This record gives sequence, C-alpha cells and structure tokens, in this order.
Amino acid sequence: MKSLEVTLRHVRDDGRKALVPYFVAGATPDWTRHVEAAVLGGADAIEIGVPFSDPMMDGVVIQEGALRSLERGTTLESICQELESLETEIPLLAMTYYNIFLHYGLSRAAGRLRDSGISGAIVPDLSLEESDEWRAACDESDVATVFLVAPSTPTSRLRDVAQRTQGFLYASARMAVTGGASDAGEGPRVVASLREVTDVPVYVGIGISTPAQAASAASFSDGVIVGSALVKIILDGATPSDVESFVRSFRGAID
Amino acid sequence: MKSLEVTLRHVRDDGRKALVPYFVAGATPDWTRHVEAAVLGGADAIEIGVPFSDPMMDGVVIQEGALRSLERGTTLESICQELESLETEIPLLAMTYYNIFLHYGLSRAAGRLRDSGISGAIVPDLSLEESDEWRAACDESDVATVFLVAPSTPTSRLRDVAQRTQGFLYASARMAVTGGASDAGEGPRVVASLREVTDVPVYVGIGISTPAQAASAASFSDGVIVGSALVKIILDGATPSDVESFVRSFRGAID
Amino acid sequence: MTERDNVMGAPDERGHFGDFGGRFVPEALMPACLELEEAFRDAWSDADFVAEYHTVLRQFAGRPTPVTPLPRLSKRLGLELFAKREDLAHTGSHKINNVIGQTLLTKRMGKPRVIAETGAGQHGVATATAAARLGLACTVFMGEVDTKRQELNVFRMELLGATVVPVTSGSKTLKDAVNEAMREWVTCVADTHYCLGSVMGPHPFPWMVREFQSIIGIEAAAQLSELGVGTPDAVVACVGGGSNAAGVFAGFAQSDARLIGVEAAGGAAVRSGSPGVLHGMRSLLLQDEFGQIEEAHSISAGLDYPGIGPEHAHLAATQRAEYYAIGDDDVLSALTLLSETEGIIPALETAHAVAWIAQEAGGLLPLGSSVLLNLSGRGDKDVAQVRAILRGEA
Amino acid sequence: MTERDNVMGAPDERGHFGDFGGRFVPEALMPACLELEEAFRDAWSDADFVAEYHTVLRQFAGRPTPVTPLPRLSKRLGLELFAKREDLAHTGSHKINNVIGQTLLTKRMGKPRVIAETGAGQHGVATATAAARLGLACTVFMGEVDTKRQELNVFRMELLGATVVPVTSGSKTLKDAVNEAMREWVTCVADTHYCLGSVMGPHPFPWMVREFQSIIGIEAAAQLSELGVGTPDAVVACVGGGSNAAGVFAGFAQSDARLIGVEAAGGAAVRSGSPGVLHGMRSLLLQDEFGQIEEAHSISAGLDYPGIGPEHAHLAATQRAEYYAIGDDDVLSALTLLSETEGIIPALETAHAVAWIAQEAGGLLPLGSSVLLNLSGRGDKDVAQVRAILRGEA
Ligand SMILES: Cc1ncc(COP(=O)(O)O)c(C=O)c1O
Ligand SMILES: Cc1ncc(COP(=O)(O)O)c(C=O)c1O
Repeated sequence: MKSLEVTLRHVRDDGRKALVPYFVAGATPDWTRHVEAAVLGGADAIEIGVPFSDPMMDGVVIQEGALRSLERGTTLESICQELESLETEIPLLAMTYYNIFLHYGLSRAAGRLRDSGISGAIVPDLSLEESDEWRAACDESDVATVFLVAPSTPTSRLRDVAQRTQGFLYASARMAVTGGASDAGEGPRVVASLREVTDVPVYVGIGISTPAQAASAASFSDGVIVGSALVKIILDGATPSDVESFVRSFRGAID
Repeated sequence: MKSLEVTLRHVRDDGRKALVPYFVAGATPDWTRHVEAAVLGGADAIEIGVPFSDPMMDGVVIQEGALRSLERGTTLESICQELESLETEIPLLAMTYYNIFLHYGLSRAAGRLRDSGISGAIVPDLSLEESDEWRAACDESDVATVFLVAPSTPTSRLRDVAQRTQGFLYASARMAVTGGASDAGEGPRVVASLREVTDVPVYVGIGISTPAQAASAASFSDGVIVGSALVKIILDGATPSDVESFVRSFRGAID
Repeated sequence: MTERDNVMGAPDERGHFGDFGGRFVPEALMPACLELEEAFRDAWSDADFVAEYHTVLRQFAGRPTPVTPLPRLSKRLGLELFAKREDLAHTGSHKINNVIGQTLLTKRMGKPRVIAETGAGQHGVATATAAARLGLACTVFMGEVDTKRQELNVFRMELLGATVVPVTSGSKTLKDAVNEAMREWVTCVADTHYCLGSVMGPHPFPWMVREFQSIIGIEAAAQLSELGVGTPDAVVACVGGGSNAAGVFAGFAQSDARLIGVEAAGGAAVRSGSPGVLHGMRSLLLQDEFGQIEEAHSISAGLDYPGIGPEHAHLAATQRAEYYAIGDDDVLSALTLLSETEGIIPALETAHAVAWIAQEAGGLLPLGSSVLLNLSGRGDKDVAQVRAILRGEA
Repeated sequence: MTERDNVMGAPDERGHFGDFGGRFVPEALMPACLELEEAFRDAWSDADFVAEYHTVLRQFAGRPTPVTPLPRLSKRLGLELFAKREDLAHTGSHKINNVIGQTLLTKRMGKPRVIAETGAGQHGVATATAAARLGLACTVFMGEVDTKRQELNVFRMELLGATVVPVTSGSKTLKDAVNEAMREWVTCVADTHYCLGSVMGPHPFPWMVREFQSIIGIEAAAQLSELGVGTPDAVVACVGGGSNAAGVFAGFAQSDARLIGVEAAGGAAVRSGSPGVLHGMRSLLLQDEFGQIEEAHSISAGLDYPGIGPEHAHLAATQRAEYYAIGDDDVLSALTLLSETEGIIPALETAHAVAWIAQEAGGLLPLGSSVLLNLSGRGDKDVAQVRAILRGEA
C-alpha cells in the first residue's frame, strides 16, 4: 500500500471526512501561499493542478486558471521546485493530463513528484487500460495512482477501477467536466455501488461548490474534492486568508 | 421588281455610287431634320433604324442610340407617324430586328411601312430560311426585303441570298457588328464573289467611318452605307447642318 | 409513328419544334450555325464521339449522378419523392453535361477557343472547366451587374484560366451577356465556338443542348426502374432557358409521366410571355406591347431570363408539358425545407421546383403520387445571398 | 500471415496500431467508447448494416466517385496522373463517407443526437447533412476564430438544421473545438454520439473512421484496374487528421504502391512532432519541450491540426508510408496549376498533395511514375480566401 493510502485510510479510520481542495499551480504568483492557507483552513490533502494546454476534462474556470498559469511560464519542473519550499504534513497530489508526464518521462516524472513531496497523481485522461506503464513508474517512487469513476461507469468496471486505484477513488458526482453545479448529482448512487465492491476511501468531486453541497456529499462518502469554486475566488483575487476561510467554511460544513 | 430596286438600279445606271446614311429613328427629338439634312447632303437612300431592346448586330454606338430612342418612347408607330411629314424623293428603308415586325403583325407592319413612305426593309436577324412569311407580307405592300451577306457566307449561299434580295444586297465588309474600323476589311473579296452570281446592286457597309474608306468601298461596289460614324456625331450633338456637311463629305469622296 | 413517339424527337430540318425554334441570326453567323449543325449531326451519329462524351461524363464529371429517395420530405408532403442529383455533377449543376458535349465538339471542329455567356456564373464556370480540361482558350461574357453579385464565380472562372468580360450594355445581366457573346462570335466565328448554356438560341443549339442534357432523363428513367418505381406520376424541373428540364423530360417524353416545368414568376415566359424572336430563336418571350424585350426579375440569377427554349414553347403549346410559376417568397422556405429534411441544400433555381411540389402536394399532385424532382444544382453558390436575405440585408 | 498482409489491419484489442492509438479518455467516456466499439464491431460484421451504408453512399452521397485521368497535368509533369474524385461526393469532400457510417451507427445505437467538431466547416457541414437526412439533432463545435473565417459554412450548417456553438477557449480553433466537443460529450453521452471527423481520437474512432473511409481506396484500386493501370507507383494524399489518406491508403496497403502523406508544413506532426497523448490517442503531436500542445498554422483550416491519426504515426514508424510537408507558399500555385490544366479547383488541403507531386516529379517521383492523387475535396469553400490572398488582402 502506498503511503498516500496509508495516510488517507488513517483519516477515515479517525472518523474524519477528508477535505481536498484543488489548486491550479502557478495560476497566481503566490499560489503556494494559497496552498498553505488551505492547510491552515483544514484541508486533509491538496490537489496540485499542473496546467496543460488542452484540459479536456475541465470547465471554463480551471481552463482559465491553466491558461493564466501557462502564460506565467509554469512548467512541471517549476512547480516541483516551488513545492520543495512548502512546509506541510498533509499529502499532496498532482493532477494533470497524461501528456505532461509522458513528455517528461514517466519514471523521471514520478521520481520528480516524490522528490518534491507529492505522493499521488490523478490523470483524468489516463484510462485504466492504458495505465500500466505509468503505474509501474509510480511504483518505483511510491507515488499513488488515483483513478476516477463516473456515473456512467458500469458495475463490472467499478470493480476493476477500484482494484487498481491507490489512495482513494475519485467518484465524479455527475456527467460533467469540472465546474459548479446546483444539484446533488448522482454521487449517492455511484458511491453506493462502489461500497459494494471496495473498501478503498471514496471521495466525491465535480461540481461541489458550496459548503452545503460538500456536507451532503460527505454524508455518503469519505471525503470531498473542491475545485472550480476555489479556483474561481483565486482568479478573482482572493488573498491567502480568503482561501483559508473559504476552506474553513467547507471544513465546518463536513465535520 | 419592287419600286426600291427600280430606283436604285437607276442610280447605278446613271453611273452614280449610292450613298446610304443610317439613322436611329427617335434618338434625338429632331431626327427627321437630320434625315432631311442628309438628303440635302447628297444621300441616295436613307436607312431608318427602328430601335430594339436587344440589338444583337450592333456595336456600342448604335446600341446607345437605340437606348436613347427607346427612353424617349419611340415605337414603330411613332416613327411611321413622324415620317409621314417628311418630304423627300429618295427611298427610305427601315432597318430593325425581326421581333419588332413580328409583334406588330407582319402584313400590318409592311403596310404601315409603305404608308409612311418606306419602300424597303433590312432585318439583320432574319435569315433567308426564315424569311418566307415576311417576304410574302412585303410583297403585298411593295416593300423590298434587303438581305445581307458576310465575309463568312460561302459562295453557294451567296447565290441564294442574291436571288432573294430586293433593291440591293448589303455586303458586310467585315466579320463584325456595326461600328468603326480602321482597315478596309474583306469588302473587295465579298463583292467580287457576288459579281459572279448576281447583277443586283451591291452596297458595302459595316465599319465605313471616313470619306476615304467610303471612296475605297465605292470603287469596287455600287454604294456605301454609313452608320455608326454618323450616329456618333448625332449622339454627340450634331445639328442638321453638321449632318449635311458630314454626308456631303462622303458624297464628295465617292463621286 | 404515333404522335407520342415523336414527342421530343428531332426538330425539322430548319430547327423548328412546331411553331417555335428556327434560326434567326445575322447572315455572318449562318455558316457557323450550319457548320455546327453538320458537325453535331456527324458527331452524334459517330459511335466514337458518343463513347468519348460518355467516358468524359463518367470519368471527369461524375456521372451517373444518383437518384436519391427523399423519405423524410416524402412523408412530410404525402408523396413518394425522388431526386435526380445533378448537384453532384462536377461544378455543381447539370450545366457540365452540355459543356462537355460542346467542348468535345469544338475540338472536333478544330477550333481552339470557346466563348460563353453566363448569368450567375454556373454555365461560365462549367465552360471554363471543360475548356481548361481540353486546353481551349475561353472567354466568358457576364453582365456587369452579375459580375458584382457573383464575384466569387468570376474568380473561379479566372482560376480556371478563363477571361471574364463584364458586359455593360442594356440591363447588364444575362440577356445582354447573350447579346454580347453573339456580337463577339460574329468577329471570331472561324476559330471560336459559342458554347451556349441552355436549350435556346438558333438551331442547332436548342436541339443539341437538349441532346447533351438528355443523359439526365435517360439515366433517371433507368434508375427509377431499378428502384422499382417504374414511371413516376410526375417529373418536375425548374426552367430558366430550360436545359435541365429538357434533359430530364427527354427520358420520360414517351411515357405517361406528367412533365412539369417551374419558372420564376418574374421570368415566366410561358405564363406571361408571348411568341417572339430573340437570340436567334422564335419562342415565348416576355415583351412589352411594342415587342421590346422585358427584363426578367428573379431571386435566382439562373432563372433571370425573359425567354424559354423553343422546344418548351412547343411542349406547352401541345400540352405535353405543363408550366407553372413560383414567386421569390416561396423559394427560400423551399430551400430550407429540403435542407432540413434531407440534408441537401439546393440551388435557388432548383428550389423553385421544390416549392411547387410542396405547394401542390395534395393539389395538382394528388397525395401518394410518385414524383421525380430534377435537382439541377447545389445551393453553395447561393448561400451568401440567402443568408443576406434571411437577415434582412438584401 | 506475412507482415505486409497485416498492414492496415485492425488495431489490437485496446486500439493500438503499434506504439500508437489506444484510448486516453476520462473514465466518464470509457463506457461510451466501449459501447461504440462494440456497436461498430457488431454493425460492421452485419451484412444488412454494411449494405445500408453502401446504399446510402451510392444513392445519397454519389458514390462511387470516379477516378479521373489527368492528361494535361501528366504531360506537364512527366508523370501518369490519376485523381480519385472525392470532391464530387455530396457536400464536397470525403468527409461524408465517415459521417454516413457514423450517423447510421448512431441510429442503430438508438441515440437521437450527434455532436461534432469542425475546423473550416467541412466535417461540420457533412455531419449536419447526414443528421438532417436521418432526423438526428446535431450540434457542431467550431472555434470562434473559424466561425468568423468561415461564416458561410456556419450558415450552411444552420440551414441544415444544426446548432453551431462557437468555442472561445484556447486558440479558438479546431484543437479547441475537439476539446469542447469532448467536454460536451461527457455531459450527454447517454443519448448523444460524438461524430469525430478524422482518424483520430480514442479507439475505436481511428479504426472506425478509417474503415468508413476505406471505400475510397477500395473503389480506386478497382477503378485503376479497369483503366488498365493496375497498381500505381504511388498514392498521394494530404494529411490533416489523416482520414482521406487512410481511406485511400487502405485500398493499396497490401500492394507495392508507395503510400505518401502530405502534411502542411505548419502542422507537420510526422516531420516536426513527437509522441504524445492528446484527444484520446497516443500519436505524433506538435508540442513544446514541456509537452504543451502547440498550435498548428496552415493556410488550410482542414490541415490546421497539431496531431495526426495514430495509424499514420504507426505507418510512418514502420516506414510503410512516407510523409512530407508542403509550405503555404507552394499551395496556391498548385491550386492554380490543377485548375488551369484540368478544370478542377481543389480544396486548399488537397492542393498540398498536388504541390508535392508537382515538386517531386522527376525527384522523389521518377519521371513516368503512375500516381494516384486523392482529390479529397473541392476548392469552392476556399475561393474567397484564395482570392483575398492573391490580391494581397489577406
Ligand atoms: C442549378 C441551376 N438550375 C437551373 C438553371 C436554369 O437553367 P436551365 O433552365 O437551362 O436548366 C441554372 C442556370 O444557371 C442553374 O444554375
Ligand atoms: C478537403 C479536405 N481534405 C482533407 C482534410 C483533412 O482531413 P483528413 O486528413 O482527415 O482527411 C479536410 C478537413 O477538413 C478537408 O476538408
């Protein structure tokens, strides 16, 4: 079992719902301060979005964040360097599209992640079927590979994905790319099906933009991922303390 | 033999080269004065162009004359009425496209021409093959049908056309629509071929725009037709006396 | 031979279809018309020429064009509709059939150059295309008004190596382009063929162009049989000069099918015209009380002609074919209808035929009738115009 | 089975052509890709489906398109040239072959709607066309920049009843239209098929689209035999995503013919790209040193794509096919050359292949070679652009 999973199972075993905020690395100059503020606000893990030119699974907010970050010259390397100075105990996960790692070299990328304190990776366009090489590379460096499932995933396939995921399973609450949504989506059904096939922690994401939505999602899952709503306030100019209280409000709602 | 031909043969028998100026009837309000001036200037016959919307055999000058005339409301009827007041001994010929006569009614048209003093008609788009009805109508009214030949007309066909034409044969000096030209064209060859098959008077036209050209054409034919060059000075504002001296200059050249 | 057997046969030896047709041209052009007639008669009875014509149509122009069942529109209208797809022929309309025949004939006559008139530019583009293919020089006369309305077609002709001459006389549209082409032809008839674009003009053009277009109807009749339809109840085509209609009618002249030509209301020579002579033929023409030719007015440049081919005048007179007229207003909705239901954007010309079918389904076309629409051309050339009209910009 | 026998066979069960291909999509889309694969496998081995596909191609799309000998250009270049005339297919390019297959499959899967991406609009128009024919709803994603450059194609799609969504993300061109279509597909995959326009994307698209396009090569091989040419020395096609090239290559994969793909110099994924993952596939991509995808730049919108279909990457890697690049400057003169010598105005995309042939006659193409050019589309859509460029306005 990868360190990430060990840690996150502990969180669950402690009876705590995990809160995982998502950041677009490099979207603003002080992005690592935002990450630290989120930790202060009560995050259990952090998703570090590495910007890609063609973010096919992302809605307009995260696209905009990625664009700004790329325009600032952000690269996987620059992110890893900046993360080296970040002091935190909680797990960091890299989230990006496969081409970034592939181009960097898979083993080299996994090693670079580990060296900068990242213990997991979410690669939304890397299907289970194509993941052997990446998982092998991650294994060399104790980086966990987190897979997603969606409302469209059939039960037979849920089992396969659950078997391969490491750290947790990312359950999309809806058939949509990242971005706000007003309804609860299909989270309850998806999570219920997963419970039948796995005991890995299940976190719900995609479209969770308010503390109330987070509370509802946490009620049937092991944790929630908050992305676009957070990225939006940052793009709109939030200070680290704004971020801290934003995260705290979600923390309060799910505890 | 139609009266027109009797008259024109007399001209030839008198050793005189015929001069036939062309006018677009109605192109200017005082067009009949122009005609009278031409008679004074020494014309032997006059071609009265009845304007048609689609003058396929005419170049830009006569097109423009026809357009102006039509805009002034000219019709076959209006022309005939105006001609009734014209006092002249020399023959008048109507020149127009077949649709004008067809639409007026062939017999009625021929009768109307005769009644207004017109003794011949030139219909450039009426081929020999299609001319039976029109010639029959003309026969009822002693109107002569003048045919054209062109440099492209083969010898066998020259004979047919010469046999049918009445009054004279209109020999096109060149393969062109009406309008000025600088060279002598193929007039000599065409006329020479005609001499072999007919003794009907042969007049040369198309592109004769200077007295010198007229003199040259008259040297091998029985007469010349002067169209665009004359219409041009009229459209440019010539007075009746301008017309008279214009015609006189041609008269002088061919005598 | 019964009368029906002779429907759409050859004209008499002077080119008459009943009271219409003939050869009303300046003497300067008579030898060319006679030479052309002889060359055509000779070529058309020469198996090698006919084979070459068919080979070029097949290999170059994309024939046979298919007959397409139109199931969704059929259902909408309560008819059994089929479309003969001339829109799929090279350059986008039936015009190519004729110019391939005429340019091959030009080569055979040993002439190195063709001239043509064009309205919207379809016939001009087709002629420039066939001329490029054979290495013939090509000059196209086009009304100045049309060169401006159809800039891109002017450029297409130029890309194909043709020279486009804007015609500034008269109404500066199609009718005047014909006049100007005739005037030009007089000057160069020895080495130039006038490639006329429809079943009009002096004999042998109306007959020859119909023969070159009859491939449409011959193919369609065979294709409908293959589809199990047999003879359709009606064959419907738009009519400008009448070449696509004549071409498709030719395949059904001896059958029981009703032959229906649809003119533009503003250029309806059969409905609003009277007999007269223009452009070398005796036919039905729009003209005023003095015999002056009137300008046609139609949303579609290809139907913007004040006359109709003489054979159509004869088919109308003998009632073998019926002619109706459709106004501009109904044309746009017909264009949209066919586009949305069947995925085929027709030319504005063709849309007249569609409009008539849509209007008469259950009327002059009893429900359940089988109908062959001659889809004479594609609408791509018209899309900018239609857009401007629908947006109220034109 | 020798190695050659397997060239252009089916990919492995996960959709790999050698090192390329596969299925790199969000989990949300995996079931749709799997379902599609199954539906395609099932349909493609169902004689009724295959027959229907062929019937629609024949009756509606105008297949077979001819192979046209190009005698005048052949003489000019010292080659023996033939063109496979996809420009004559309905809507003006090979794109219709693919969308007919995919829309029939959509119906078979019981989905009432399709979405598509488009660059210049050719695939969008083709999809809107096939959707209209079957009564499917249709939404087309098109970069905002392209909607402005190609206003008339937007309007054509609208006439056909489709909704066009301008894409404002990223470079606002084709690449981003694909991203946006994928994003949309995630939200509606249950009732919507994503009708991808080239041999790209996740398995089974590259394979399926190639199968639907292979009709080009299959027909061409038979037609060349009929013409007595047999196997040509070379088969040349332009390559954007690579669907027309794959389609024509498929008919000659097992032969001795050289297979030659011509990319736009500004979008030359084989010459200037490197392996990567984008739009669901592993292939050759234009990318910077960090793996960010670069924008392609080409005079022709249809080649303005930074990737290439995975099977082409494999054909390049195994050297079964050769890939070259042609710059914008040579494209216009090639377009003019074909127009003037043969009377066919090609699409700008196609003109790349023409330019390469003209450039390499006597070079990489020895004099006397027999060459099949895949004439993927007609140039009408490009005429306004070409005119503006030649006049120095663009
Ligand atoms: C598509 C199309 N249909 C019809 C016509 C009308 O000509 P015709 O009546 O000779 O077929 C034209 C003329 O340009 C045309 O382009
Ligand atoms: C005429 C034409 N050819 C080629 C292409 C390139 O696509 P592909 O490489 O998939 O054939 C396009 C794309 O729009 C096209 O319109």
